[in-house]
Amino acid sequence: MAQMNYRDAIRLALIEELDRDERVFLIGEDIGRYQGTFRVTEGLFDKYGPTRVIDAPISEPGFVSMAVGAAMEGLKPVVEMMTWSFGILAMDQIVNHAAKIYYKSGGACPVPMVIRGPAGPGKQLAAQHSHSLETWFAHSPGLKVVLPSTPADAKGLLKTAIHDNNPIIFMEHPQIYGVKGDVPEDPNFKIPFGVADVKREGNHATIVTYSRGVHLSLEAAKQLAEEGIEVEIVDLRTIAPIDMETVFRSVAKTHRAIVVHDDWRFAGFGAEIAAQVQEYAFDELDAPVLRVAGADVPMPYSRVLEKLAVPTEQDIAAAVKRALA
Amino acid sequence: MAQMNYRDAIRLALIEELDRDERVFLIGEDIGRYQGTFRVTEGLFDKYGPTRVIDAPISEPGFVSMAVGAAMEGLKPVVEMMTWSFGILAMDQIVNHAAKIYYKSGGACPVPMVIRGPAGPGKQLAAQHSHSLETWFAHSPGLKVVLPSTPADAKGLLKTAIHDNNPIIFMEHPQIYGVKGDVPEDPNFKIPFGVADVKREGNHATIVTYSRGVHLSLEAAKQLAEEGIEVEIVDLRTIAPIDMETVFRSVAKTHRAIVVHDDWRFAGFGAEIAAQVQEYAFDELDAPVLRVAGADVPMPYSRVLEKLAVPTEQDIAAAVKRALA
Amino acid sequence: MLKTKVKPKTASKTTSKEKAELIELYRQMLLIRRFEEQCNVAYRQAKIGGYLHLYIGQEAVAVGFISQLQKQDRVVGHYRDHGYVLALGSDPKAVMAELLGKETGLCKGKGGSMHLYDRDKNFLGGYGIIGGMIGIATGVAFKQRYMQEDGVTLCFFGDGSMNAGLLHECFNMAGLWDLPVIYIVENNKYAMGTALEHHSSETNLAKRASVYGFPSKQIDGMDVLSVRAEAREVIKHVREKREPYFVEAITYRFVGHGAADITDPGSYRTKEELEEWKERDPLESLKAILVGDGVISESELQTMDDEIKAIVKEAARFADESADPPPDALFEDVLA
Amino acid sequence: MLKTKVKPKTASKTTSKEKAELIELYRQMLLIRRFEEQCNVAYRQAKIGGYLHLYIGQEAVAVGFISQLQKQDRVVGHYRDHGYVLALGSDPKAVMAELLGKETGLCKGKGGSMHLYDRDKNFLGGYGIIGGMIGIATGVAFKQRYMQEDGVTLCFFGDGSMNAGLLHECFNMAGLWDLPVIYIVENNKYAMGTALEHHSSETNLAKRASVYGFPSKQIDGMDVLSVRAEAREVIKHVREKREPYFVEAITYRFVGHGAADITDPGSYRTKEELEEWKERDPLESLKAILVGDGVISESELQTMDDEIKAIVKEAARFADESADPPPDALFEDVLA
Ligand SMILES: Cc1ncc(C[n+]2csc(CCOP(=O)(O)OP(=O)(O)O)c2C)c(N)n1
Ligand SMILES: Cc1ncc(C[n+]2csc(CCOP(=O)(O)OP(=O)(O)O)c2C)c(N)n1
Ligand SMILES: [Mg+2]
Ligand SMILES: [Mg+2]
Repeated sequence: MAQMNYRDAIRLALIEELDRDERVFLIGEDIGRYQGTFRVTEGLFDKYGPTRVIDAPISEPGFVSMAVGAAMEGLKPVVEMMTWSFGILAMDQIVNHAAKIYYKSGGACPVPMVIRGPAGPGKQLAAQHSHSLETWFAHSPGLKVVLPSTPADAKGLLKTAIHDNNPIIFMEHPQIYGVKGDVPEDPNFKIPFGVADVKREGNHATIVTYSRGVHLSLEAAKQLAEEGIEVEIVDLRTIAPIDMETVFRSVAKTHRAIVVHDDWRFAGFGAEIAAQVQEYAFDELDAPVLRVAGADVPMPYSRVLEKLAVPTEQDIAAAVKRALA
Repeated sequence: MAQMNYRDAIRLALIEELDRDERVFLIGEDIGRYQGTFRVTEGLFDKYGPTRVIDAPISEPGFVSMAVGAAMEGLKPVVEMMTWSFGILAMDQIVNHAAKIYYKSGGACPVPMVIRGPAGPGKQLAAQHSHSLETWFAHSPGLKVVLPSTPADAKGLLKTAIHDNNPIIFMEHPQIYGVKGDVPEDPNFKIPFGVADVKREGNHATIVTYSRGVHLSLEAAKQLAEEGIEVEIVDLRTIAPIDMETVFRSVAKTHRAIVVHDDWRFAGFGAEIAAQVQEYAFDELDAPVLRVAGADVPMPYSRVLEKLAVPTEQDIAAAVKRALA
Repeated sequence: MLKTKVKPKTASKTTSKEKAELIELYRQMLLIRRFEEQCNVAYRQAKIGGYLHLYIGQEAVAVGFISQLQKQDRVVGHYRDHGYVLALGSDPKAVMAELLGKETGLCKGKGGSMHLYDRDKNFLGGYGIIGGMIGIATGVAFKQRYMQEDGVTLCFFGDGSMNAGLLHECFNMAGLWDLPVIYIVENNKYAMGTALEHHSSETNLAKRASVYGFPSKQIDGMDVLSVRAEAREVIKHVREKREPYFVEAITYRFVGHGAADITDPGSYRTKEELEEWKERDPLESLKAILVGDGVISESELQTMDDEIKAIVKEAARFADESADPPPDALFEDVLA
Repeated sequence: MLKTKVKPKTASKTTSKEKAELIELYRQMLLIRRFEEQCNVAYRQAKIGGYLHLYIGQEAVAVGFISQLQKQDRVVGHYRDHGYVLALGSDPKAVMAELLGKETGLCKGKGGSMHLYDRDKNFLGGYGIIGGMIGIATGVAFKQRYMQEDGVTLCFFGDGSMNAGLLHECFNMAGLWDLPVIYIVENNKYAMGTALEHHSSETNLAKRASVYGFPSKQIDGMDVLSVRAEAREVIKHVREKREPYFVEAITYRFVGHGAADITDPGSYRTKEELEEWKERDPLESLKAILVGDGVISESELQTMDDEIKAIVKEAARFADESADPPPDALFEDVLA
């Protein structure tokens, strides 16, 4: 175990995989000489050189689809999306190529690749750079979607992602790169997909969340605990595949559920959780499933407006109380 | 009133608008000399010439963003997406430009444009050409999303779309272009957005749907009626803005709701309906909201597999019975 | 009318090996022609659904190029892809079964006409999205370079793809990183119903592709001997120099854009233009040379045609009699 | 080191109108320089958040081109956009207020540095997505042609945009339909930390853009007089001939890619290279000519600088004292 931040944990996973398998290579904008916009790949260009750590032109569709072709032939590309907002340009390559080639080839051509990078608001990056896109990807069959909240999860899940034989959407959060935690240094440490992690136990209400939402929820839980309300926090970690069993188990105990995410509320991923909980745990529910999510607006630049556009601890605490009322 | 099919009703709306306003122009692949892949624009190139009816190169991002710029300066582009599956290539232009410019310019630059074309499965077009993408667009603020089910709705809603001052996602369905119905010929006939239409009344269960789902549901309703089950069918017509009032009113009467759509089930639009109904009509529900939706797989080519991948009347009837059980 | 200025070359028919090769070129083109004709029939019988794009008229391009490949090479194509797999030696039965959506098909009935795959024959897919195949092929060539192999990758697509942004992005990367990929545009003058001069600001496509730091040239795509000679040179260049190459093959399709096409000829091209190009039928040209030079006789050709018709008929029968995929197949192959 | 070969031209300073114009060019460049310096201060004070890209070093490009526009013309730019609006005459107070996210800002605080808009001054937006501005500008020029107006549209972007597929698609359409758009690439040698030769297979960008059926040229972007002379000619050409034009302005940024950039100089470019380019500072060059030729005196320039500093200070004060947008603003302007 070593203490390190989320950013360094991701880098450690990359280093271990670059060392383990020569077919693993990194590609993305400014990941090399510039050391990465969020410095996740710092030092790797010097260590592995331009063949393994490739500075790409500003051509997201181009280098993503190139990675797809390379993956079909057995390489293991790990693509950095400088931010997932730029992933919007590569939707066709991701959703209509990477995700479908295995199926349309009748199982002949797996596409083992990872696309990773930050997604989410909170840095005043305004309308065009603040997307959380997990809902779009989770909606599209053929992809796995990973959203780690802690350094250890980030490392363990990224390792699993690179070992997986499918296209993996790996979403980091710009606001938690600096968060610290214990991280296993064992290069065999991996966290399986589709296994939620209960980050806090409690009896009164279940919060279902992932990524930054976990940290917000833990904060809210502290406040609530002072008022005698004990929430259980289920960190999904991967939303495709999704571990609904853990959610249902928790709801069977608490009878209340609140979903928390940064992404827009309307037709957001919270709706899927709500729909499943009410469908499969209808009789367990003492109150409707509530959603605490991003406001349905393009992200404003203004600091004060941005704060209003994203979920806060207060919003979560208020929703929990509403569910308990 | 005139009897005409869905395709001709759309064309009629285009003709009326081309005649009314010289700022209206059509652009898309093969809409001119080739007469349109689904023949919606048949004859319009001959009638209006290459300035008003423009054959575009295969450059979806290019001509969509060009239309955005033209719209900002006061033209009224009506873009044809040959199929909405190709709209995936233009997601950035639609979601990160068209939909956000009004907001990020602080209200200075509206973007009045329509993007229309077929979306949905059923023609054995396989994995890359069979998308229903309404969920992605509904999730993205700054867009209005329209999915007409009948010729009259198609005409009335397309007129409203062209008069609107925002970017409009207008999704036709390849399987209903030939469906006939009465269509008002009055050029002032328009149907407002955000007003659902009850296509059938009933007391036992509410089916919430749109586009092809309406026709399937009407078929299912006939079968169910023979067994004494009377369903109410709410055709949303537009999913953004959405008329949840009509849905809640119906559920308050029937106490059961089933959502039907072609799009993938997981994190699909049905989840939003389910989430809202359980949240705002929790005490009205006698059973969970159920979803009848596309299978979560890339669309297979095989005719028999494709049939299994999309909702059928039987699926709907079975879901209604489950809700009533 | 845009027609190539490259003159068809005559063959050197000195050796018996060379004779056999010439006959094989003809045989492959004929197989494609007869196969496509059968597809058209099956489409009219509603056995084939969805979109069906036939390769009739363009056979020389695939056959000429693919004849020069080695086993470490790879091929990627757009949706008009039957010609590629047949030239690569895929089993016509499995191809036809795929077109009928049967479980014995190349892709178990899941891909269909636009999405053939045959890994054993080095075909890494037909793609339905304009531009898509260019990204895939660039990645396949990237792997060849990354692993320091000596293979090359052929990427076939239509003139309509020239306007896809992805092409520009991939050409730049291929040029930047010296990837061993050969981009072959089959310029058949039309993207669906839109003529080249209505979709491309520069109608000389070899010129359009000349600004990415690698060579490009125009060739006659109607003459298989000319294609083969050019292909030999281009493939050798790329295999040795390890850099991309762009080839514009001037060709023409003798059939509608898709089998469902009811506006052709007429709405976007004339019957006269079509007839004029049919005079350059790649099969007829080669046949004239072969027979004229005594490489093969008319009656031997007739025998060949009968054999090929039998192969195609057998493929049709096989496809007809094969089973549909079982219901469980729906949820298989979503994830690896 | 890639440096332009175009030689700076000296000015003809015969008339008092011309003298006033020269002084105005200098004044605008100085306003941009001082404004950007103030932005940097405000960023360090954490008053400006998000991404902040300064125009220091590149002032001659915007000022030279924009000086030649008429009121029916339009401008669209990428995210490094302060220079464009200031050259177009936007109120520095409203610009600074926008950067501080205040309700008195150009976009009510919703856009921020990367997304300035000023319709009254014909600025149709800064865009944060590489390539995005090219589509918008092409559409704006499409409207000018569609309505048969005689305006032209300037579109500014960086060398990194050359690799965006959207550029290729738009250049083709602009060439195909003869749109009156002038694409101006500010080639400052780097896209963030990636040097031109590492991102572009062809480093002569004018050549790269030469295959879409419209003219292209390289100009010296460090010398405002040279830019102005070229701009006059190019704009006249496009206004009259109604066809697109591509201009590669060779320039250099004297500051990091973004104000937060901690790797520059050092990780991707050298201090020496930076210093060498700083010797070609567009302000210093013009100043030398103006003073040398007696167009303006050193002390008049000092007065000008004092005035501009006062304007910038006033803008900073205005921005500081302006109110944040009210909470209700969050849900306003989503739909028109
Ligand atoms: C991105 C995208 N846009 C549109 C289409 C629809 N489409 C299919 S084929 C075609 C024409 C392509 O023409 P070309 O590339 O010249 O190939 P050809 O059919 O002539 O062989 C079009 C527009 C598509 N498949 N993908
Ligand atoms: C589609 C997209 N990809 C990546 C980025 C991130 N990004 C912002 S600026 C930049 C470099 C652009 O360089 P250049 O175009 O040369 O302009 P300069 O900054 O030199 O003015 C990058 C990669 C982006 N904004 N949009
Ligand atoms: Mg073609
Ligand atoms: Mg640059």
